[in-house]
Amino acid sequence: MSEAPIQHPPDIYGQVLKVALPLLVGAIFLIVWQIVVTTLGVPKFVLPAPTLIWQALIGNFWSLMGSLWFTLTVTVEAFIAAVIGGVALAVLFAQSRWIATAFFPYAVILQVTPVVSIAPLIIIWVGYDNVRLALLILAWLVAFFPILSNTTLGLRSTDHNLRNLMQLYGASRWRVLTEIQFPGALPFILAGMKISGGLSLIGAVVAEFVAGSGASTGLAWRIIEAGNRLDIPRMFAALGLLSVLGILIFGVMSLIEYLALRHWHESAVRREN
Amino acid sequence: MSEAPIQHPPDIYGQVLKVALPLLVGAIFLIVWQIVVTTLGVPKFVLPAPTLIWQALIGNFWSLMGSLWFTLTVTVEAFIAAVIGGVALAVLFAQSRWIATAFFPYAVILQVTPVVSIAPLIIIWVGYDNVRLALLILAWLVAFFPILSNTTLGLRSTDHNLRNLMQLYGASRWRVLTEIQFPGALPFILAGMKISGGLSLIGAVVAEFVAGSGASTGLAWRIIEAGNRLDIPRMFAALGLLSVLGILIFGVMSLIEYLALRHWHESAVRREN
Amino acid sequence: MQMFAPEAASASPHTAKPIITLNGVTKTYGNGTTALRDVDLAIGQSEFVSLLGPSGCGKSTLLRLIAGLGEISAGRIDWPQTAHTARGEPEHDIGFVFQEPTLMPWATVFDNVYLPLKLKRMSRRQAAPIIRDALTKVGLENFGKAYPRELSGGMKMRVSIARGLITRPSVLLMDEPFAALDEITRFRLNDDLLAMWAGQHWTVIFVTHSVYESVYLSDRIVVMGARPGRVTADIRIDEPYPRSEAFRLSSRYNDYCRLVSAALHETMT
Amino acid sequence: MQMFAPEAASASPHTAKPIITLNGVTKTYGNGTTALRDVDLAIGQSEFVSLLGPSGCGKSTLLRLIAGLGEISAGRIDWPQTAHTARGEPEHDIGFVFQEPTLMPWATVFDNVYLPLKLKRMSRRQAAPIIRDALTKVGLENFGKAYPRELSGGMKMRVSIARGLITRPSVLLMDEPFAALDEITRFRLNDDLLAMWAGQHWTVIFVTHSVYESVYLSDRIVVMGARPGRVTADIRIDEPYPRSEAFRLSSRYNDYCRLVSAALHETMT
Amino acid sequence: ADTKITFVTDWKAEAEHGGFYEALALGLYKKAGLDVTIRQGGPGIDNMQLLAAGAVDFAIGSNSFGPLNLVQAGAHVVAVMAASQKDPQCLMTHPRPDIKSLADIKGKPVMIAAGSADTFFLWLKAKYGYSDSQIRPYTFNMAPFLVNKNAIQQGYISSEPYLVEQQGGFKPQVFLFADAGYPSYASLVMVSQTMIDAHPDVVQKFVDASIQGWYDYLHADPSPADKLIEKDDPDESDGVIAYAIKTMKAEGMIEGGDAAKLGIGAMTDARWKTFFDVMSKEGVYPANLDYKAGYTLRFVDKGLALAASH
Ligand SMILES: Nc1ncnc2c1ncn2[C@@H]1O[C@H](COP(=O)(O)OP(=O)(O)OP(=O)(O)O)[C@@H](O)[C@H]1O
Ligand SMILES: Nc1ncnc2c1ncn2[C@@H]1O[C@H](COP(=O)(O)OP(=O)(O)OP(=O)(O)O)[C@@H](O)[C@H]1O
Ligand SMILES: [Mg+2]
Ligand SMILES: [Mg+2]
Repeated sequence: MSEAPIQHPPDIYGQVLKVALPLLVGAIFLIVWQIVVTTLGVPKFVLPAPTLIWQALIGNFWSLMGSLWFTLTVTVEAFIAAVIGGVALAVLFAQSRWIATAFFPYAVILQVTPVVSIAPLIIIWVGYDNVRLALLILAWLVAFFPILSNTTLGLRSTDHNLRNLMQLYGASRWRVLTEIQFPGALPFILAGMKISGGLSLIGAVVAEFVAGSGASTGLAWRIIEAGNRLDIPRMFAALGLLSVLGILIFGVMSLIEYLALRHWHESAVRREN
Repeated sequence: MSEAPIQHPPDIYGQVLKVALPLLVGAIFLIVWQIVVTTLGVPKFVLPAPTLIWQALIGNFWSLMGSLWFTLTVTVEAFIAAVIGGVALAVLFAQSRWIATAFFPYAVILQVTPVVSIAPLIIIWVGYDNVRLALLILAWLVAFFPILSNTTLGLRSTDHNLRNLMQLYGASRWRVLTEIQFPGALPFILAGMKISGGLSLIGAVVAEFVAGSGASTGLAWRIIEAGNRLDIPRMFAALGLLSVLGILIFGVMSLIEYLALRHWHESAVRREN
Repeated sequence: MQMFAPEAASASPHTAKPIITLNGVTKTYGNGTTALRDVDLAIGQSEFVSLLGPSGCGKSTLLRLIAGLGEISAGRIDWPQTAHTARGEPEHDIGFVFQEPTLMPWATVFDNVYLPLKLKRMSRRQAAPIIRDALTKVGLENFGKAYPRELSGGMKMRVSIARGLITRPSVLLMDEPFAALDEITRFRLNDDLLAMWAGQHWTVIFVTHSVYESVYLSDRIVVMGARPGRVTADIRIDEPYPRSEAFRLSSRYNDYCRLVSAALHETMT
Repeated sequence: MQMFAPEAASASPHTAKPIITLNGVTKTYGNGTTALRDVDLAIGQSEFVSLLGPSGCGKSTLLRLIAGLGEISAGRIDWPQTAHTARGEPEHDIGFVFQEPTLMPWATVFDNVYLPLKLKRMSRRQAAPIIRDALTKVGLENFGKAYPRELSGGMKMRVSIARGLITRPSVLLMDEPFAALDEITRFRLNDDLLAMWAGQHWTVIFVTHSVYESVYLSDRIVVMGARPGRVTADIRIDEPYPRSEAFRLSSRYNDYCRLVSAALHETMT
Repeated sequence: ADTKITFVTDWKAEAEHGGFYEALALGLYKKAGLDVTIRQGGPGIDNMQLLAAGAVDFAIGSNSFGPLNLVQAGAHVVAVMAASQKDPQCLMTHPRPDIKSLADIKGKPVMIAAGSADTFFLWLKAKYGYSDSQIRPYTFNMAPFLVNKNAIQQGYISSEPYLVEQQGGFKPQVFLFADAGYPSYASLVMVSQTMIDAHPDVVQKFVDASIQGWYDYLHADPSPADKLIEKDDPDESDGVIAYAIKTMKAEGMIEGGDAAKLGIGAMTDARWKTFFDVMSKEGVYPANLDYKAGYTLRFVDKGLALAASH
């Protein structure tokens, strides 16, 4: 029984197409948009043409980039906090059905409470000089639930034979968690993170809408400002940057998912029969 | 080989506890809240005592109920639309990796575009007398992504041997979908629905915040209004109703999940070894 | 009792009217493992062929390729007698019992067995007696309402067998179907299978690790060698059907078994 | 060659120094299936016990209960010689090869086999030669980097066997470990297992459907009857170890096989 | 048949819209041959965008920025009447000795709503040297203001001070921008240029009836309007409305300033120029902006319904 060693070649061709194809669709979409807007003469207050948006983007490039950076940092921090918080809570809930039963409804309350109405409380609580912290908390609130929910399901879905095996080896809860439950729950956790990535971004933006001030100058601020001035092309430029950021985050999450699951999970494995 | 027929007894005791336990925790929580607020003398416009909130609830019962009903209907409609839209899109994406690759980024754009900034566009688009439709669209936008994302993962995770089996039987795509992929994806879809249930609610509320006019009088309006008037107990009464609604939706989703999965999925089955 | 060199296999006078022919079939998986190399084989109409070989030699791979699951890296597989559908796909009526039970965990035993009939648009009511019959044959008449997770390993496999046979396919591919069963049940199912095969003119390709079982059941035994898998021996069991316990006790049976064992031994050293 | 009535089992003079005793063990699953009823059994220290019985009779259930997996509905299982941990749990050192491979799909073959050692806090570097050794024993020395989905059914089972043996547990429970393997590999692993058992004074409980295998391996065969599962025969194989191919060819071997077959037949009718 | 007009306000029904409701309630529009429907605004109704997009023809603009923003954006919408001469926007503080005027607030944290940083705050920057680093978030909830004795926040003179007295139990210091010369109008009636070009008579009738409505609301019985307001927004209590009317009268918001001579709704070129000069100096608008395209005096300043007392 001798054999060439096992090797796992990457699928570079597929990876390139994964980027090129949506770009192509995007280009077609923009062209159609441009044509429709110009031929129908849609007023730019309703829907500005892509060329106008592009001009606005170039014209305000650096201020928009600064705002993008601000929003990005809040997003990333909120996302990391959401992942840590969601997974930690899910781990706690997975330890006992009773804890989960007793406290899950409260996680739901956190999810369904509109940030706009608890923003004042949080501002009082962190002090109104700590706007950034307030934004982080609010964005976290928006983003953490999908991770909690999906991770809980994932941890509960552990192959029960593998759990038995761990029990036989006298493994501690912690080891069961790290060796079996966590890797097994990975597809679920990553799916949750894919959802939460976008929600962190939207959370950072909404938080800035409801609790932002002149000191915080993220994309939300640009959108409000442009909206107030009825500079709709600039607003769309900011929205476009937001979309690009969202797709970027999604792309990164998809890549992580692919790397983590490609060797074993049905959803990522390239099947040969 | 004769045997007592297979029977599947329900676990009533566990079901009762599932309701009683969080209620108990809730009661303790409220009592602690009451004591803290009264002993520390927290002003009622910062954090009103539960008794005050209760009075506000009773005092404004019918107007709050009317708002609750309004928000509930928008939520339910948006949720149903999100489930249908999310699953349908996921099914489309599952038909071909290329379609998924090309269009998934655009689903992400829909997710990360802040409703507040496209609210005016949608109002213009649906005609500004159709505020309710605008609310629906906005709430849908908030809610559909988790279902899309989870369902896509679920459909891709189908046991590949079962797919082979279907192929052998010459089953059509549609039958593969309904007989194998869909039931297999159910745990993922239901997890997505659990997330989206809450998001539909928050979406309905946020939509009302950003696109509501005098004609829409859901809970969001009560919250804004009470907030503006600094009638914080009333605001908390509205928030409380929102939480109750959220928990209710979550409870219903959990029940559906339990009923659908209890016989077979690791996450719901009561293991006997 | 004859033994053919593998390259003579397709030319064998016994392999009349081939229903499936494999020519130079090679299968290399994406990770570089060559599971099959240059396999030539012709399966005759209504033959009962057993496939024997060391674990990991490519038996399952071969069976899957024959069924049209997965792509062939080189060579070709033909079904010379089979009509093609409008879409150009061969229109054969294959039953496959996978090596693993491959049940739908969300469906009851009844529904799992019902699946192939459902796909043929047979109503539940029409199907019920057929399914009950099949379940009784595999000793699971009381487990129609059970879910797969409530079954023992052998019981799951029996459900899979019942499902594989329920459509009475003209070509039956079975991958170690009886490995998880006790001897008594196994013998009974062996006989049932033989009876069905004889009655319906099926073509059966049957993977097993049991030399005894292969000799008892088949009129031809193909022995495969380890990776990369290839055919190393092709042994005809020239014994009349129906076969019975008497054959099992005969010395010819023992001779055959020894012959096959020897071929197997040879292939592994 | 002796045959005990089941009720005499625990009183048998041969079952000296029991390491595990079962008294009136009954197991009823939540759906109403009684898998075991009133099972009395005593497993002696260093015994090699084979468990035979029809598919679905409760062999796997019994093994799991002995291992402490799942709750007993009635009766009790004791480990009279075993120390207890501070938390009151018996501190035995069990190896278990499940009926299904039960591998971690996200881990390579190497990492799957490493798991038990990792849990004992052995470093990867320390473990590597041990694991390589174990993989070579089951013929998978080239597959350390493969993932379970890239293996054949029998290969997966061999990984599971390697994992079960790697800690050299003092009590080894094996549930049809060799069912998916070809005869040659099976025989080799049979001999390996016997050698390890003899060298280390293990206690082995071994579920199999092969009468031949059980006679070759064990010094005691327990036959179980169908649902609700109970012990119907307890047969001692009074043959010296080490056993070899010579024993397989002896007439005593055949006599034992016939005896066990008969006991199995009886239990099923 | 009567000309159908939909008139969108800038918030839910409140006393600040009283004159329009009065005109509707008393049938003044009807008498002028107009079939007016008043639509309440709300948090999500952006009148400027609705006007710019041509989705509505008549709407209220909250301040003088609206028309100029529209001009800058290239939309053809014109302010035809300023219902309120004074913007009710103000800053509030707790009673404290160190702040006696808006100038004293320079350098201190101020809670400002997201949308306000590029409206009146620009004027505060220009006039008093405030800076962006002073801005703290205001979410239309006054709890943070009430609990923090050092807090300063924005407000509407006709509503927030009232709530502070009611809920906080103290009388805040109020600094009305208008008193310090803030040149913005408020409650501007804005109409699309196409409407003005096609039906100037309709616009004139609407303005005239609205002026009469305002006069009646302040000098006759306000209850017909109040009933409509309470019907549209049941939460609007009598106390709030009464306080608002009192404030509007006391501050001369509707009838003070130019309106005292020119009649309710008055606008002047001078006032618009002042506003534009301040804001263009701040860099809000380019100096060459044709700000005059944002308003017209054609329909007002006719001395209509001047109070007998004046
Ligand atoms: N999906 C796969 N990816 C990569 N290699 C595979 C895959 N499936 C099987 N193989 C390899 O192909 C070879 C043949 O596998 P196959 O399953 O056909 O063996 P088999 O003869 O059925 O063995 P067994 O008797 O153990 O079931 C093995 O070496 C295996 O490692
Ligand atoms: N989780 C479960 N829930 C309900 N019934 C079960 C469960 N597991 C096993 N059973 C039932 O218990 C009985 C014994 O099962 P067990 O797996 O112990 O059989 P076995 O002797 O190992 O059979 P095999 O040889 O087929 O593996 C069977 O009738 C089975 O249906
Ligand atoms: Mg195989
Ligand atoms: Mg078993």
